[in-house]
This record gives sequence, C-alpha cells and structure tokens, in this order.
Amino acid sequence: MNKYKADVIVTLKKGVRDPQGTAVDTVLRRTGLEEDSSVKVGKYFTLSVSGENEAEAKEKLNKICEDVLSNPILESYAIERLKEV
Amino acid sequence: MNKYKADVIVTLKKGVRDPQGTAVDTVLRRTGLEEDSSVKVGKYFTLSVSGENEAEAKEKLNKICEDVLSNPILESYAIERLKEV
Amino acid sequence: MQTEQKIELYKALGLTDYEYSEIKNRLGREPNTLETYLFSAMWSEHCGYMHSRKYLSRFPSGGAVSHGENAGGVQVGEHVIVFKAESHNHPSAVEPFQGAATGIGGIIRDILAIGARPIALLDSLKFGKITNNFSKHIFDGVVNGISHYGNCIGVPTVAGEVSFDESYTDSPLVNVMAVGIVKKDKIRSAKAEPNKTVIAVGSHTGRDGIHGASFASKELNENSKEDRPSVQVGDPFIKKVLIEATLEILELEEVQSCQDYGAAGLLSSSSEMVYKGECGLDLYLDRVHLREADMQPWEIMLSESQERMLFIVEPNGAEKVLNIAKKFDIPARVIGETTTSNKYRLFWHGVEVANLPPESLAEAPKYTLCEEEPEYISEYKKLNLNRTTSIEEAVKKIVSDPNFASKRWVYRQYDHTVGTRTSLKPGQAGAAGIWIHEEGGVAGLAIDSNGRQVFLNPYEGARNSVWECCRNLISSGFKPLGVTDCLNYGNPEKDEVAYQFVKSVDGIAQACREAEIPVVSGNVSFYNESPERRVFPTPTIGMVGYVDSPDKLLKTAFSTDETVILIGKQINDDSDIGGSLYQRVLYDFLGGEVDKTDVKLEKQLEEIIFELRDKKLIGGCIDVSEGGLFGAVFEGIKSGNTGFKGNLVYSNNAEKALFGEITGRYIISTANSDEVTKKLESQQIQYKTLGLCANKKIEFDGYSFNTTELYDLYDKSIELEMGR
Amino acid sequence: MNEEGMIKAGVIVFPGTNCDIDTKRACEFFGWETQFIWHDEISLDKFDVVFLPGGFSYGDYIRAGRLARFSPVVMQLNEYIKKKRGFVVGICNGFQILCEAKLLPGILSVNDNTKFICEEVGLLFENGHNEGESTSIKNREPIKGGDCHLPIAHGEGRYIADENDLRKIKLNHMAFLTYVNNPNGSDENIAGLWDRENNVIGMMPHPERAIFSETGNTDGRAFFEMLESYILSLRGEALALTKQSKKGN
Ligand SMILES: Nc1ncnc2c1ncn2[C@@H]1O[C@H](COP(=O)(O)OP(=O)(O)O)[C@@H](O)[C@H]1O
Ligand SMILES: [Mg+2]
Repeated sequence: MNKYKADVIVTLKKGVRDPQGTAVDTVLRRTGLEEDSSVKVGKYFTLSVSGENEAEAKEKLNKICEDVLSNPILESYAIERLKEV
Repeated sequence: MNKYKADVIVTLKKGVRDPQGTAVDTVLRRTGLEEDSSVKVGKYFTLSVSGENEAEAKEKLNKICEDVLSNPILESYAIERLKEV
Repeated sequence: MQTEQKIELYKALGLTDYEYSEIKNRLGREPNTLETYLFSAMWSEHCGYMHSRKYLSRFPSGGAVSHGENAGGVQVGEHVIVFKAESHNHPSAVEPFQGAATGIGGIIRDILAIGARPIALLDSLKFGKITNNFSKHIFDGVVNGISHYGNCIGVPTVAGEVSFDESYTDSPLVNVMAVGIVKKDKIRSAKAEPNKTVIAVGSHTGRDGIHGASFASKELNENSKEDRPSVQVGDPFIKKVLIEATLEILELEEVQSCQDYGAAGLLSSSSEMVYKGECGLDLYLDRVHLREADMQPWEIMLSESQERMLFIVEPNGAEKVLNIAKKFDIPARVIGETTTSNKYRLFWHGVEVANLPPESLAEAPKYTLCEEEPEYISEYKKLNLNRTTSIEEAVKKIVSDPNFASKRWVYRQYDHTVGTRTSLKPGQAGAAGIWIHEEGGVAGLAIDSNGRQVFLNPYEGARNSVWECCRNLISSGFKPLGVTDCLNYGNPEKDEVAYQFVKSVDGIAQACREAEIPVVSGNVSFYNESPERRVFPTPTIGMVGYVDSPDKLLKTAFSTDETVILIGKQINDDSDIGGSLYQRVLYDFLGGEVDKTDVKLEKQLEEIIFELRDKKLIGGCIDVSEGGLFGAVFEGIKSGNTGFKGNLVYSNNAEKALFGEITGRYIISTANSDEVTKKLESQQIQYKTLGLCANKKIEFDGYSFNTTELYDLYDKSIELEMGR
Repeated sequence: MNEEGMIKAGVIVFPGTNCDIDTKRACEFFGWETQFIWHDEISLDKFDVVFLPGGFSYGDYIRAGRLARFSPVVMQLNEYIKKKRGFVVGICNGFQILCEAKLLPGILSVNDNTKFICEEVGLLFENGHNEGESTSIKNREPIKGGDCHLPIAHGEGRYIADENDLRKIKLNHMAFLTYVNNPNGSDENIAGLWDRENNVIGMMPHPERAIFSETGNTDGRAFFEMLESYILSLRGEALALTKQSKKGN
C-alpha cells in the first residue's frame, strides 16, 4: 500500500447563492478596499489516502469528495497536486 | 484601471489544532473510507480587484488577505493564479 | 406544433388533463406559456392544498388571528402569541443542512409577516434508524442546519422531539414551529387594498428552488445547458437584518400589509394578497432585483430565493420604506401597484405577459379522498406480542434507545437561551417555558407526534397526539390555549394514505373540540414515500399554553425523600397498549389496538394537577408517554439526580406494566404524600403510590439497577453514535 | 442617584447582532440609562460603558468577528479607550470582535468538538487586583469557583493565544473568568479577559442572560454590579483628576 497526498478545492456551483461572498463584498466596499470584488468562498482541504497506485488513490479521493467533503447538489470539487508521499 | 482575478488559499499555521480536520478524519474512519487521512481544513476564495498593474493588484490583495480573509495569528495565506481579466 | 408543445408543457409541469381543462374553463381561453407555469405552481399540492383543503376546514377555528393569515395566534392580555408549524421534509432529504436551515427561515417569515417578533422555535424531527449511515448523515446535517440558522437569527430553539424509526429512512421528516409576539393592535393582515404601491424588500431573486418547474424545463428547453440546482440556500445573517428591518417598516402607518415569499415565491405571495383583498395587481417583473441578469419571467415568479418580503404601502409611504431598507443595507424596489381591476397582470419590459383573475390562481381544485378502511388496519389490530425479554436487559435497551435517551446532543447545539426569555429549558420539563415579560406570565410550548399510534388507528392515534401534547403543557403548569399542526403523510392518491389522512384530521378536530382549543394554523406535507417505504402517518401537533406567573411552573425533577405517585389510569392485563415504543425497540413489533383518551378523566387530571401545584404540593411532575411508567419515573429521578425504591409492576405482564403506553397518566413527586393522597381520594381520582426517591439505586419489584450505569447509558447513547 | 449620576451605557448594534435587546434590558435592570448605538455611528463619548453584545455580526462569515471590526464604531473604540473615557465590554461575539480588532490579545477559534455549544457552565470569577494597585473597592468579595454559573452559547469560543500573550495575561491578571470544566478547549481555561490598564473586558459567557429570576439564573448580576462599582470609581478618579488640573491652573 502506498500513501498519496492531495489538495481538494470545493466551490459552489454556478448560480448558487454565496452568502459569505456577498458579506465580504459588502465589507470590502464599505471599507473602500475594493469596489467590485465578486468574492466567492469555497473550502480547501489537504488530505492523504492509501492505495495501490495513483489511479486507486484518485478513485478513493473522488468518493471522499462526493460523499464527505462536498455536496454534489450545490458544490463542485477539484482534486489537485495528487502525489505519492 | 485594469481588473485582476486571483485565488486565495487560507490555511491554519503549523502547530494550530484543527478540530474540523479531526472531525473529517473521524467520519472517514467511521465510514471506512480511509483509515489515516490527516485532513487539514482551510478556506478558498476567488475574487477580483482593480489596479493599474499587477504589482498594485498584488499589494491590494495582500492587504485584503491580511485584514479580511485571514487572521495572521492563526492562519497563513497564499495568492495564486493572479491574472488580468 | 404550438399546441403540441403546450400539451407537453402542462404535463411536464405536473398538471393533469382535468386540471388543464379546468384552467381553460376558468379563463375561457388557453393559458399562455408563462400562465401555464403560474398555474402549475399555484395548483401544486404545496401551494394549492388540493388534496387536503376540503378536510382541513373540519378543524375548530378560533384564536385571536383569523384563518387565512400567515399564522394564527392566541391572546394573552394585550398581546397575541402567534405561532405556526411547517414542514421542510423533501428539501432536507436532498440537502439536510440547507433544507433544515431554510425551513427555519420560512417559518420565521410567516410569523414576521403578521408583524410579530419571533421569540422561539421548536423542531420535530424523524429519521431512519440512527445506526444507518445515511440517516446519521441526514440527522447530523439537519441539526446543524437548524443550529446554524436559528442561532444566527437570535431566536432560541427551546423544545422539540427527535425519533428514529425505519419508516422514516427514505423520507425523513423535518417539522419546525415558530412562535412570535405582537401587540394586538399592531397585527398586520395579508390582505391587499387597491391603489397601493408594492415593494419587494430583501435578497436578490435568483434561480433557487424553482421546483418541479425547473426540472420540467430541462427537458423542454434546449437552451438550458447548465444543470441548475433547485436547492435553496439560506442566509441567516441577512434574515436577521431583514427581521429588524421588517419590524421597523411595519411601524410605519403607511404600510397596509405584508406577506412573506414562501413556496412559489413572488407568485404566491402577490397573488394571495390580492385574492384575499379582492383587488387587482400590476407587477413589473423587469424591476425585480435579480441575482442573475438573464432570468426569465417564469423564473422570477417561481424563484424560492430566501430572505425576501413583500409590502403593500400607501404610495406616499414608499420612500420611507426604501429608506429603512437602505439603513439596513438591504435591497428594495418598487415593483408594482394594486388596482381596482380584479386582474392579476404581469408586465415584462412594457409588455403584458400574463393576465389572470386572481381567484383562478388561488382557488385550486379541491379533491375528495377515498375514506375506505384499508385492510392493514384490522390485520394489525389482531397481531399479538408473545415474546418477553429479561427485565434487566429490557430496561437497559429502553434507556439507551435513541428514541428515549437524552437529546442533549441535539439541544446543546441550539442556542436555547438567547432572548433572555427561557424559563423552562430543554430537558427541564415536558414543555418549554418562554417568559412573556410584557404580560408577566410564561408561555408554554410543546410539539409532539406519534406515528406508530396513528398508523395503527388514525383516528384515535391522532386524537391521542393532541391530548399527549396537552399533557406535556399541563405537566409543566400551563393551560393549553391553541394548536398548530403539521400533517406528514405518503401519497394521498393512494387509498391507504387517504384514509390515514382523513381519519387523523377527524381525530385532531375531535380532540381540539374536546379540549376546547382552536387550531390556529398548520401545514400539510404529502408524498413522503419512496418505492420501498412510506412514512407512518405523522400528524405533528404544536401547542401553546400559558400560565400567569413563573412561580406556577412545574419541572420534571424529583428530589430525594419525596414520594412518587401515579395519578390517573393504571395498566391492567386488558389495557390496549398498541404502538408502545418498547415493542418496536425490543421486538421490532407493531400491532394491537391503541388506548383511547378518556376526556372526562383528562379534564379531572388537569384540574387536580393545577390544584396541587397551587397548594405547592408538587415536587416534580411528568406525564407518562414513551417508555411507559418506568420511563416516566426514570426521567423524574434522572432529572433530579436521585434514585427510586418502590413498586411499578401491577399486572401479570411485567413488560407491559413497566413500558406499556396508555393515555391519562401523570406521575408526581411530593414531600407531602398524605395531603396529596387525601386530596386525590376526596375527589375520587385514581392514583397509586409507587415508592420513594432514594439515592444511588433504582429498585422495584425485586429488580435492582445502579443509577450511575443507567444514567450513563441514557446520557451518552446519541453522543456515542454521533460523536461529541 | 440623580439623573446626572446615572450610569450611561451604550449597546453597539451591528448587522447580525442578536443580544442587543437582552444586554439593554440587563443594563436597565440596574437602572442604567441605556441606548443602542448603530454600528455606523462614531460618537461614544457620552457613555460610561460601551457593550459589544453577542450575536453573529456579518453572519460571522469567514471568521467570527472578523468582518465587524471594520465598522466605523469599532474604529472609534480605540479613541474611546485611549481617552480612558469608560469601559468596553465585549460579550461572546463582542469578545471575538475585540480580539479580531486586537483590542485584546489572542483569538477565538472553532470549539474543540466543532459544534455550537449552548449550556450553563461553572466559572471562576476573579475580581482581583494587581499588586500595588490602588483598590478603591475593597469590600467586594470575589465569587469563588463553581459558585458562578453562566450560560454560554457559541460555536467559536476556543480561546487561543501564543506563549507571549499567555505570559502577559498571567502577569497582568487578565484572565478574570475561567471555566471549571473547559467546554471548548480554550487555552488555560480562559473564558474572559480583562485588560485592566485600558478597561477593556471580553468574555464568552453571557452574564446579561442571567439577570432575571424568571429565567432561573441570576448569577450574571455579580458581573454588572462589579462593573458598576468600577465605573463609579473610574468616575471618581476622573473627577479628582479634573479637580487637580483645575487647581494646577
Ligand atoms: N429536536 C429537538 N430540539 C430541541 N429540543 C429537543 C429536541 N428533541 C428533544 N428536545 C428536548 O429534549 C427534552 C426531552 O425530549 P423528549 O424525550 O422528546 O421529551 P418528552 O419525552 O418529555 O416528550 C425536551 O425538553 C425536549 O424539548
Ligand atoms: Mg420522550
């Protein structure tokens, strides 16, 4: 069994309301830091999984992303920097 | 004035306890998805700022990151994929 | 070609042939595409109550706010306590966190629309078995969603119930109830008057929750490439600001009425207002503030984006409303005006795109349901439970069953003290107490349901649910004043479900008449079933009561050295105990006949409990429900952190005696047992002295338990499953 | 007490604040003249004490308290503190804002169990003084450990500080409120801090929810009573100071 590490980025799907982003926009506007920032807020995870090979690790990560780290109805995810450690 | 877009990743500093990560670890173990996942939870933002040039945009982003998107006591941030739009 | 497409459309949108021809009849023409969308939404079960409306009129009405408003209420001095329950079952099954959160958001808006400040929330939750991973996920998400939203808006969640049963595995039930307070003369009606300005206040309208419609459109509209989620996302922060802004706006004299955006958003809020006010409306959809610029009229009308309110204002007051919104940093736009025309008209960039009589939308057809008794009723009645377990094992299984065990894991996540009104907290009594400092007394709040009993006997089971809720209030010292309900069933087009629904409505109506309390508001949720499973018919009863002084509250806790007395019915060998929790927990058994409420006895008991209370003769008080006699004694001593020594088994079947559930029972603890029993005897009320509260042990009829062990099982059961 | 002598309290209201009314009612229970201060306002001078009440300012989005610290009124707090005009008291979300605004050391982060916690907790309430500090209110007995129970209700209440700050906190007796049974994983069981130099107080528990017997807990009164006596003594000092400076003229 090998161990793999990856980053996962979870973001809201298009058209889904982003209350956090809206609140940050408001504050940036009020403080004069930026007029039009269109902030979108997502989640960022780093984690490791075990697997025989990269393909298996990837598959496992996909399952983890779909089942635990994101809600596929509202969010999409991307797996990045997958590598053996 | 030009408009620049960037991604910002905010992560907990080393040594800071990450209860949310631990909670995900527990779920992954309980559901049998992964024994040893060492999840770390961070935040992910995309936003845009205006500026005369990239250096100015970068400076503005740094300020936004320090003042709003992260707390330097606890978190570090990284600006990625900065580009003009 | 044209017509063919239209046929496709109405069918795809869920309208039946009959409904479509009815629409044509009423209009005297074919509806256009937009109008077809409008009808499909207003004539959906959710908005139109087509399968239930006919039956809901059987409930006794009354209370301080009339029917037809957003929520009902009961009067307490110069104030009205407004309350309503609502379900958010289907959204919670898909996205538990947002589903439950927006459920809270929705019910709060109803209270707000009356002009009342929301002061408390309750939740009734039903999931599949807690050991099932999917159910766990839904349970966790729902509690988290309620916690997130309710805590943020600063309304305490003070009571509720949680149960786990296989029947709810595929269709969890998430019912929430909100309570508000308003001065009687400040109540706002949802009826619009003509020649007023219509103002939309709150969040931008986006493509959230455009239900069946968006689904259907996917098949029809080739242009829609993006798969748009139909889940609504709540923003409790904006909601909290909207609450404050709305209450400030409603202080303006110029504001005539107010309506929240519920199901079918702008469409239902605006059309119902003009329908109730018997006037007309011109709406300019291009003026609505949008989150996505390319939204179409039907999307704007049907969007269920959260955190929006609609105000009807004297034209000269519009500016004031807009200014208040501005102060709170909330978008607001004038989007139309009411007219004398009795026409509901929509405009899009200067063009009239819909023109309908308001009543054609609002008065959806009413269906009559089949009331024939399904076979299962008599079959289940005949079933007999012939197995037994050792009492030691049974006791441990019951106290650690998540249906019976402590719900601290849940209510610890809810802010239940914000508002500084909470006189009785979760876990302290059968009902929550909310201090009405405006009047000096305390309002009692409870929510209850019993799907197992209603399944076995829809009429008596539902009737029992109402009385059970009454006992929750009475055992905490409150006089019941009014009822709200949330009726959860499977598909009403199936005869079995139709029967369950109609009979339980009758049962609730009968109980409310017997108890002399009105049903002031309510909600219906059908189609809670999957191909594999259907939920138990689950009418959830929410109730509000009142007591004029905080000194008259009763808590559950029994104290050491007090005598424990059962007041009311006693179980004997012939008692009907169908639907008892222990049968389901120990044997997965459901069957037999359910007990019937004895109205005369219930009223006697209420009187005697209050009399004993006023004479300060009651230490702790609890009504006997799930877990039976043993369960009630256990909760009393656990709450007071003491023990028990006495007798509980008074029939040949020890399990039945200990855990069997019948109506009409309270248990009290008292330091003056002589005086209490004298009183009970003089009024010829059935009672039984059960024993004494004593430390460390629970001993009855030869059985002995260590309290530490049992209390630990009770406290940690849900935590162990769910994590700290 | 005559009108002028009345304590004047201000309760700041941010968008999303939800303990504003509770805090005002508590102040009024003690006879203080109390006003709401909308977060856009910037004049604080008339108040003897300014409360930053609990709630979810700006939804607590990103981090609790992070977005609120940009409100004009928070910017103004620096001024108010520098002038030693009066007390600043942050409760729950207010404590979070004070830390985010660096008006108190350290930071509040997600509870150890990652969940919101609402319950009554036992607290040690220390009304101590720095050694050598002139103590104008000697008669007030500190309430001893476990005696004091207050409600908590927060999702981000785990107090964290680096070693330096923790040392400073100890040295200056800042941790005036500590948990008996730490519910959220806070460093050193810290539930509340008091910067005695600048009269800034922050605490996670809610004393304002424990004032009225109708809600079954009156332990919060001790905090308000203590605050009252400190405010009065601060006034005395200020009065003495003005007299002195007048004499000097
Ligand atoms: N979902 C919930 N939300 C808030 N409080 C709850 C919830 N479920 C249970 N509670 C509280 O936990 C306590 C015990 O609940 P339960 O065992 O259902 O009460 P009872 O058996 O007295 O009807 C009550 O105070 C109740 O209000
Ligand atoms: Mg129970």
